[in-house]
Amino acid sequence: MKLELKGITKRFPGVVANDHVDLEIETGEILCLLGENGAGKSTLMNILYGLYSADEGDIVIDGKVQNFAGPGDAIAAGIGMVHQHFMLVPVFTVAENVVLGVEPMRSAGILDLDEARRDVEAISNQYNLAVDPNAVIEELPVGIQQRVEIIKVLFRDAEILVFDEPTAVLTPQEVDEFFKIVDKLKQDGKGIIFITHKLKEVLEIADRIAVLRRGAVVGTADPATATESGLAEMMVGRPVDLMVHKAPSHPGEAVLSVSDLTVMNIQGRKAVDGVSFEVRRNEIVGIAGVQGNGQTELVEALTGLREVAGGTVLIQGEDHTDSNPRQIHNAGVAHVPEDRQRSGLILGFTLTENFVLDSYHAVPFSEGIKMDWKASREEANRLIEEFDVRTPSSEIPASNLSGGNQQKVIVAREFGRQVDLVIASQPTRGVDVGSIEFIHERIVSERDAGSAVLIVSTELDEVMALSDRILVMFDGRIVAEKRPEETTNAELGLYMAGAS
Amino acid sequence: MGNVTAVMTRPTDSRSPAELRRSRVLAIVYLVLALLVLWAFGFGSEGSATFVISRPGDAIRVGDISVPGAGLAFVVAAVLAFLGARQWMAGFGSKTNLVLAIGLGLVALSFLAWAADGASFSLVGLLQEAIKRAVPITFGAVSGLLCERTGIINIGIEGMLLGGAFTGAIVGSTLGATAAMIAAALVGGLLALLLAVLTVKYRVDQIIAGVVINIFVLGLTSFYTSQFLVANPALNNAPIMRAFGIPLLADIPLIGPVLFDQNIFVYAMYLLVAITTFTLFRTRWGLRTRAVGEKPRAADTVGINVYRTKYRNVIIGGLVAGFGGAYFTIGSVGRFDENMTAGRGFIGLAAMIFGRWHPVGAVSAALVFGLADSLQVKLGILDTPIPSEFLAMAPYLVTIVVVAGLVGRSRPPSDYTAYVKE
Amino acid sequence: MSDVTPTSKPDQPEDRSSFVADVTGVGRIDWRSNILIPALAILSALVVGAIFIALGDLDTLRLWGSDPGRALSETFGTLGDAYGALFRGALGGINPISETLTRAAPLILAGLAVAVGFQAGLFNIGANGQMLIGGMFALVVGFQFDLPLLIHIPLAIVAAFIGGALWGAIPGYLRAKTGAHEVITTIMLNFIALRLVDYLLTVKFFQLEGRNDPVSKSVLDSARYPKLIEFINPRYRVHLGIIIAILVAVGVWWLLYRSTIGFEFRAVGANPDGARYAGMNVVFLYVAVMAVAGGLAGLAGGDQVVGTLGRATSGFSGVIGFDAIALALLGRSHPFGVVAAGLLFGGLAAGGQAMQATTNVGIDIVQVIQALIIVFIAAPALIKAIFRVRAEAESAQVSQGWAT
Amino acid sequence: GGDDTAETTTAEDGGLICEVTDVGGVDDKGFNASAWAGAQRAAADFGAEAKVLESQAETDYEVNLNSFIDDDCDLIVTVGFLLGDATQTAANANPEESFTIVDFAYDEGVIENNNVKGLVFNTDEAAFLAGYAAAAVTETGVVGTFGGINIPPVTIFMDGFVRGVRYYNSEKGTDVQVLGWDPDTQEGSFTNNFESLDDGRAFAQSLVDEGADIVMPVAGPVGLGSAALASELGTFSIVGVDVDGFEADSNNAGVYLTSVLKRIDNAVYAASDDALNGSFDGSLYIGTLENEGVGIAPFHDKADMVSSELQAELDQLQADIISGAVDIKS
Ligand SMILES: Nc1ncnc2c1ncn2[C@@H]1O[C@H](COP(=O)(O)OP(=O)(O)OP(=O)(O)O)[C@@H](O)[C@H]1O
Ligand SMILES: Nc1ncnc2c1ncn2[C@@H]1O[C@H](COP(=O)(O)OP(=O)(O)OP(=O)(O)O)[C@@H](O)[C@H]1O
Ligand SMILES: [Mg+2]
Ligand SMILES: [Mg+2]
Repeated sequence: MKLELKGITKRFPGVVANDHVDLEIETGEILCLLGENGAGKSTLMNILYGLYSADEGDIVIDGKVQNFAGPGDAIAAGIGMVHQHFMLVPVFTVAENVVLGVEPMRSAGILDLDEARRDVEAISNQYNLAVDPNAVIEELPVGIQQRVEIIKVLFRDAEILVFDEPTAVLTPQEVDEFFKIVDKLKQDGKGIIFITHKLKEVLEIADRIAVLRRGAVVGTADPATATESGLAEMMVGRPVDLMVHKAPSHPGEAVLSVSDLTVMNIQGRKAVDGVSFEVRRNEIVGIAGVQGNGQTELVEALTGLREVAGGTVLIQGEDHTDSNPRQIHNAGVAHVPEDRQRSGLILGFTLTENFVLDSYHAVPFSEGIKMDWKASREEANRLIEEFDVRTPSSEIPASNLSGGNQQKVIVAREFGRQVDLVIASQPTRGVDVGSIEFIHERIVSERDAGSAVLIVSTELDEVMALSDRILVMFDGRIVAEKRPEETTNAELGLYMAGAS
Repeated sequence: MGNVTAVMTRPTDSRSPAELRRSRVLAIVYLVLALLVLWAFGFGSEGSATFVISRPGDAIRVGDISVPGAGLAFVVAAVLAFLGARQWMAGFGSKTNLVLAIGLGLVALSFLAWAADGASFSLVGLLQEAIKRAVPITFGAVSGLLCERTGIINIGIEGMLLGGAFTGAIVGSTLGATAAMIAAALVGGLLALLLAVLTVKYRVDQIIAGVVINIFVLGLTSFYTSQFLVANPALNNAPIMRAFGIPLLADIPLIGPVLFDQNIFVYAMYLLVAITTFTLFRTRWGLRTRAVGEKPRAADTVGINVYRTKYRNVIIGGLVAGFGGAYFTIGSVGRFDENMTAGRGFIGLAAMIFGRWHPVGAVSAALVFGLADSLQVKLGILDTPIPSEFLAMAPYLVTIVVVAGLVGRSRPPSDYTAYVKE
Repeated sequence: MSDVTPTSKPDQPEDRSSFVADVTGVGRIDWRSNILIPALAILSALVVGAIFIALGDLDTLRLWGSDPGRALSETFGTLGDAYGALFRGALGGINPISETLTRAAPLILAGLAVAVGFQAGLFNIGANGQMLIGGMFALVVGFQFDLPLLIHIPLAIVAAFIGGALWGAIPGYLRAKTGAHEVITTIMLNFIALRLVDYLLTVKFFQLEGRNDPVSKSVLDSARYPKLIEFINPRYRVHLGIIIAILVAVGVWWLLYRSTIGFEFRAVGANPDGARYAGMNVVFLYVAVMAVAGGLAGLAGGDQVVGTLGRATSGFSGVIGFDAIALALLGRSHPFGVVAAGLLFGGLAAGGQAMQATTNVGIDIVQVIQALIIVFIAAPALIKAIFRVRAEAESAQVSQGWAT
Repeated sequence: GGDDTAETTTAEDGGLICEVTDVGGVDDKGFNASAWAGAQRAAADFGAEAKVLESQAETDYEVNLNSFIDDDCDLIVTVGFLLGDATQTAANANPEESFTIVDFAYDEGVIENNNVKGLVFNTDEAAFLAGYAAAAVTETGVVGTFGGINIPPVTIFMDGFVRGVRYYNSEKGTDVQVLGWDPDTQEGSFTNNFESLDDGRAFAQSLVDEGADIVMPVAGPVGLGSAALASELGTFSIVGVDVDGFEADSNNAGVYLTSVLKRIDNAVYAASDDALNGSFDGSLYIGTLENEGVGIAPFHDKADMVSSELQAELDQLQADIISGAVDIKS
């Protein structure tokens, strides 16, 4: 089967997301699609999958022009897609999610879930995708959820499979595992379109590479000859420094001391189990781990968002166990939260309002209960300038910014004042290489200015590049402490997977 | 009880601080209730209360139950004290809510025995009435959950009930009861279509759309009542659906008359709950409906038509509410009066949330309200020293206590933001 | 609105409070969405309302079969009379304007009570109950103390606020502490307040001396809101209440957009997780928001008791607390929007009264017209489609589902 | 009302009778409707016009009254104690205008110009008779009553009814029980509204469950719900209030044992007559058995339940009440 996209154009209000894109793929090959944030990769794939309709251009399969009214048509034409944000119903079981839309039936409208379970088992045996068909999605780790997505696509007999940033959330071992699956799919004659921001992976797996910028294809590359920096430049349009430059650290006294900390998760189970560590002045400590091993709860406990069940937290020697977020803020702590849209920002508020979100109660932004919007706006404009936030004004809602710029707003707010301790969760999640470079620089300069920095990230590369010291978390405990220069991604990956 | 013993043998208390706090609060509640029962009902009763559990004319007659109020109060107080102590020390784990419900039930029983001290009253009548009063609330709640399961909030239940009631009266008076039920359902469906168009097509805020439906229907039915019905009483004289016993089942003592000697709306309520429970959780329609509610984009990506699903379900919800509204006229009194639903739709909404968006939960919640309501009616004719205004508050107080105390945080099954397709 | 078109990504939550942006003092006012669309919405509502009025006139409807010409002229005659009376009753002279303002005052105050809730993500259906309790507080101050006017009136106002605030704080507290949804608890508290007032009116302390009727003692003159233009004609009822309502609206605006507390209210409404992250005390805020909302509704109750009526009777709040929901929606939860909507609804109420007095059209039609206005304003796409207006008006999103 | 709309009854310029209803509205099947019937009848008989304004809320009373004062009505009829204050104010401000108010009596000297005629009714006298009759015909030995709201105009019916039953018991040595009202504690069974017909059904059902076979609902249209239940079950009878239920509720005419009549219509008619014919005065009118302002309705379809002895006893009792030989207040 041969799939061609011809002259695809898609406009959103104010943006041309795809600009006359031509692309083709055949079964039995892996095409990698690269591009900075907002380049239009997901949009293009959504058009291919029938979710969006193109303003111009054609989708051609084996010479026939297709007319997709919705994903149903695309599925029927043999196209499957694993979305950047998983399209699973969290409260449904694996089997229910897999069969949704093409349900096996006993009789007139009555579901046959036994049949569904057998189908899931059959596919997971065939491709080594072990999952429990009865498990409820929201209780599964992301790695497994991704397997469910793949099973979903295979269950619909797709010939061409689209993967939108599938490796963003996986451990190195899971990535290896995933690449084996992809390879097997290719051997079985499936065509694969693979989107990622990780250039190393591209060179490892692609048969062909296409690069998008500002909605248009700016070039193709051959993985045999391409280099990481070459690809990065093609994506961003300027040379990018992929290395983090930092001087060796000279840690001072402990700013954060955590001892024997225990925290429960929402279900009331122990998420953090007797953890102890310190973060010192002029030091970056990175916490590595697969999502869901207690990092979220740890950070929430440290920043006053979650109740502590046992142990103590000292900040600059003062007891801040179970302090509230305000008290911790006032103790000189900056917090870049894990989920910027859920807690870091108030999307409907203007940038000014977001810039003073956690300091509005103090001079100069307010006096008594009277807000000083003038002072706030000045602060906002200062931060926009200093942190290069791309926005037409400080008075537009934060929801109007791109994800990378939203992240910059948070970083600017938190790093924009004098602090002693920085706690940053996933500081560069979903941010393109250009912005990553910038945020990493700022983190290092915070350290050099004398702050203690705690980074929590599921990106091993990021942890390796930034940290002076790395802690690996698994199942609520710290299972390893390493210095980056004395370990490797592979070794950390083993710890992250539970080996000790 | 297995896990309770397991908990008790553990050396340290495994309850989280939050759980522990809740446990302590509950324990204190139990103890306070125990004292209250002892003091108010234990020392306040002299004779016995007689609960009548069969009606004149029943095929199988069962003797009345006579309960000494004071004795019962002492027993209940002792049980409550025990529950309180147990709650304080170990908690009841996953059975906490169940135990609390039982505890409150015992308090209610003791209260009844005290209120009916030295008199008799009909338990059958009480329960039968409780079921009737639950009917419109259940229809409202199920209508609400059908909409909400596909991601549309239906605040307009009250209006749909009222529209159904009005239509039921007029069509019933002119074309008869069957036509009235159909027409009432259709009017509900029509109003739901309006809700769907406004929220899905024009993306009007869902609560605005619902509030509009309520105001609109209240205004329109009142306007046409004074404009037509007052002048033409013949248009407002609908037949009433009478109660009929289901053979055999109706002869079972207590249960028979309470559950199986009712009118068609009550039986329709049983069917509604059974059918919606089955279809929501066992059929393709249900799976797709819930998928659209929980995560519309996921449903869209597997080829389910999100908009069509929303339209269909909201309209079905409207049909249910419209039919339920006919209860007020042809199911009860045969005539329409302005604003005769008197807030039942909102209570249906409460029942839906309280019942956690599940048909069985909804009907249970409606029954709790129905029971409180029917108890209030009953207590007025027993000589209690409580002023009638306070008795009339009982159903609402019970709802608040139950929602705040028993249910806690309930998570809606839906993503209510307007779904936008490019 | 802003110059940048919102680009809501599919995987981002909808921006539900875009209208907040233009009131923090920045951005230009788009006359199309703020004036033209509402005006066209009112026009459309009147046209559709006319159809319902025509359908309610049985005699003329019968005439269509036999003499369509006369039927047409009669229909237009009826409509002309009805709408003419409506308009004259609302604006046609000093007394109509006085009536409109009298009726607008409690509507504005109760509308603010609902709007403040919306701004903080809480759906306050309980304005009616809060009005009743606030009114009773004002009543007691009004008949129990004998004070000079300049002390007595402010004291009654404060009492009304406190009464409503106490009643409003209950659902706030329950929501924050137990998660009990405020939609349920406020509805239930409405019923409870209604019964409570019924009961209190049977208690001697409240009852008018020498009578057993459920009518309260009258408020002393020193606590009654003075009438504003009584000197022209003692019948002109408009009193201090409307001035209080407008001042309160300005105060609420200041509170919401110029104070730290308002910033917290709006933050917790737009994103409770974000508010918690920012160090705000969400539990306290829920209680505070509902207390303020309840207090505002209490002022509306006070307006009835020490303003318009001078006493309390069973259910004296009428349906103002429910109209308030519509008002808050219509005013897009903005204090000044609520004032405008309150004046509109006050006019409709006064005009409706005049319409029933002079024509055969029942007053209930006013409610239908109100509902239609809200539909058309809430769905600007509809208006844009009908009249082919270009405007950047977006449909208002004020609520956020049941998210707990 | 029987006319096409309840708005106006037109005539030449023979005068104008105007009614302001309370929040119940003109079609409340209760005192607003009854007063309106009287006003319409008077207008028809004397070639005058009748007009009504409905009050939606408390705040409308003043406006409606003012609107009628501008219309130069010959008589303004206001209905219910809620209008007491507003009527007083209007009357004192407009000494030339004549008013009459239903169910309300002013204290001496309150009305400065003596231009308001209060119309009140000793309904307990008639209810006493109804109670006596109910006690005589009950087969279960239990009768019941319930009210709308616990207020004097409602409970006066219930007082009379219960005392009538008690009188029967003391005369005949029987033990007929009355459920739903205790005249001594002034507590009992109330729907707390005058709207929900479904409540009327439920409250009657509840009384029937406890054995009552005669029920007197004193709750305006709510009682229609009780009558609907009575006609469905066929096991109990209704005692109507205000107007003759047999005539007013033709759908369920057969269930009415009798009704406690409160002839608001007659009183309003008489006041209108006076006003139109120049003999209006502001004296208080008290409807009694004696002046036929109150009474009980014929037994109609239920006449076979009433023996001729009972009828004779009732006639005697009526005479004794009028003469004061029987004290209905104990
Ligand atoms: N539904 C939408 N409405 C408006 N604009 C949109 C919509 N979806 C995408 N866009 C815009 O189109 C452009 C392309 O977005 P797209 O999601 O395709 O980028 P991407 O290449 O997948 O980026 P990323 O690497 O962040 O996933 C962006 O500017 C985005 O803001
Ligand atoms: N998120 C929160 N959770 C619980 N309590 C809080 C929270 N925020 C503040 N408080 C408590 O409320 C009280 C007042 O807080 P407030 O915000 O006025 O203090 P503050 O702003 O930190 O003071 P300042 O900045 O002037 O030093 C304090 O006792 C604080 O502990
Ligand atoms: Mg993308
Ligand atoms: Mg992205």
